[in-house]
Amino acid sequence: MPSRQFFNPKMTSPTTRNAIEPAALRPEDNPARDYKIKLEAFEGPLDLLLHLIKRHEIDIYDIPMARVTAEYLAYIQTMRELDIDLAGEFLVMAATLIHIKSRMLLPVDPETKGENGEILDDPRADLVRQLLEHQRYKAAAQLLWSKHEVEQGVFTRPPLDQSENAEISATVFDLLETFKKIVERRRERIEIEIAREEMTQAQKMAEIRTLLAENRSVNATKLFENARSKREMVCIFLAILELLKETVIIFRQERTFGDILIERAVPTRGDRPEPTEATEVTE
Amino acid sequence: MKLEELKPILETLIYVSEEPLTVKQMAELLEEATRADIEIALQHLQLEYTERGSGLELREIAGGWQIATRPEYNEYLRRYARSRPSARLSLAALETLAVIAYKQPITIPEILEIRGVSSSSAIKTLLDRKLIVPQGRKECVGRPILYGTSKEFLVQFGLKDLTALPSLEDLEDLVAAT
Amino acid sequence: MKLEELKPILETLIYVSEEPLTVKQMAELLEEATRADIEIALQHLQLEYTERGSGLELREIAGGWQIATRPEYNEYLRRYARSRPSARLSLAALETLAVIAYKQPITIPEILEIRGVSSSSAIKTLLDRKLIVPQGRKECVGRPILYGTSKEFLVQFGLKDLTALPSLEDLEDLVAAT
Repeated sequence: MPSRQFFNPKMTSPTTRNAIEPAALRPEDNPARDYKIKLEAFEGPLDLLLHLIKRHEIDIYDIPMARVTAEYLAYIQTMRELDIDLAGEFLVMAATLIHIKSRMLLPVDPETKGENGEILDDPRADLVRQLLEHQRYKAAAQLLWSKHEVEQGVFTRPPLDQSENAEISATVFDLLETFKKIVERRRERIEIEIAREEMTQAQKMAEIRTLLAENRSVNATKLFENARSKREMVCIFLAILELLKETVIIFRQERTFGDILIERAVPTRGDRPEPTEATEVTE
Repeated sequence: MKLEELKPILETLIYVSEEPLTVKQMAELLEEATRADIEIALQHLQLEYTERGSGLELREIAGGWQIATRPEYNEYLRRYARSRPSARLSLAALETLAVIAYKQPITIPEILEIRGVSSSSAIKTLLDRKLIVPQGRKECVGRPILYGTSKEFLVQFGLKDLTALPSLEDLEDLVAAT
Repeated sequence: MKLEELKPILETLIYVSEEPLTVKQMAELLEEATRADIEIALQHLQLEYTERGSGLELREIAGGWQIATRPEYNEYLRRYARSRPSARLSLAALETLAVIAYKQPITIPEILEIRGVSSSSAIKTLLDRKLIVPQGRKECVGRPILYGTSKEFLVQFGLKDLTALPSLEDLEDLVAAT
């Protein structure tokens, strides 16, 4: 950016500023509602600034900081009053504007003046560069939009092969997304399995209690033999262990290597089990 | 509507149509033209395709009109079909490839465990397409083969090396700020 | 191979190809023809399409060749094809795309810096629509992903290649004119 495009910031001297600010604080007599409609259209702080600059036909290379800052702050204030969610970027820009404005009030260091008296390190330089760049990309977006519109009217041959087993043209992000989905699916699957197993173990405990309420003893081997799956066997095993722990049942073996029988535990005096749900069933 | 105006319109309509387009359909789309107009325009258009020695032809088929390649060029079409690059994958293959890419080196049982479904045919596809390669064996029961992605995988997905694969954090970075 | 033989062959190949076909691909399919032969034949063919006032055109897009309808016939086509479901891009997405198109490869923090607002959701949209693709990582702290425009971007915006975009200086004039 050639520095000669920046001018001496005299026009923002305190006297000039005072003349402008009161007006700027109430930029228009429009009711607050008008702001809302406009404000929502601003993509960000740069957009809002560009709007202010255009509306007042300000020379972008010589922005009157006091006036623009005041207007910018007035907009922000209105946004707040209207409870519009204010992106953090708007506040950052407000701080930047105030900072630039205050720097411009400082006397200019003669060292930083060029041959023709122009300011070499104009505090606005960065902002102007940003605004210009933003403007260019807005134009580029406009251009892309119109190209896209034209392309919407261009049609090509429909796919000849519309088979069911359509293949996907994949990118690395598809790989990542797919992987993420698989991991989530797996987590859900495991949770379901755990839930199912817990339910089954509880069911098996209830079944054994019912059997013992009806019979004096139950043949453990038979219980396992009747299991329909490995998982069910595991559940029965866990159920028996749990009932043993709760001393609801005892094991009895009539002879070595004989079948193991499950019987109700008879609570002995002084060694009475906790009054659990299980004891209620056995009694 | 004049013949010269009608011809290009009919040509585009037939071109974009998935099924042979009937004269009746064309007449409905173009209130400005009669069925007779359309018939004549189609005859002209068909003749033009033939006369300019195009590789394509306008032909009447199954009661409708369509643009198709001339049979005499089938040999070249076969060549084309054989040459098709293949970064295109079925969903099963894509899923399996994703698991291998992120968990390599990995065995088939481990892939099964993660995907929850058998992946053998997908693995075959991926091996055929040279997207994955065996990378030795795992020192455990059965010594199953370990698979990893190939150089071809990097080429097809435009990756410099495996560290260029986007990570779950990269994805979160994207979502986080929104 | 003679020009007159080559033209219809190229026409059929381009017709059957689902994606714009590059001269390189054509040359690989036709050992009988040099790349220069192919280039010349394509120029002739393109001119023929224009001269006979076809509703179709042979055009160069995304680095390849494609047969497509001419934009001026979109009215009739929209009636028939009920226009492709074209979810329009938001202004934020378009602006982000513009920054990426001109500054690629570029990282998310750099985009934020230029646009002055967070662009993550726009980037997510662009990735979903496959208009941009990751292009490796920047060798700096955090090794952030670099993004660039995709082939699909060129296709959807009717661009031959990235040089078909007007320069930023030309854009300056565009701004001045508005």
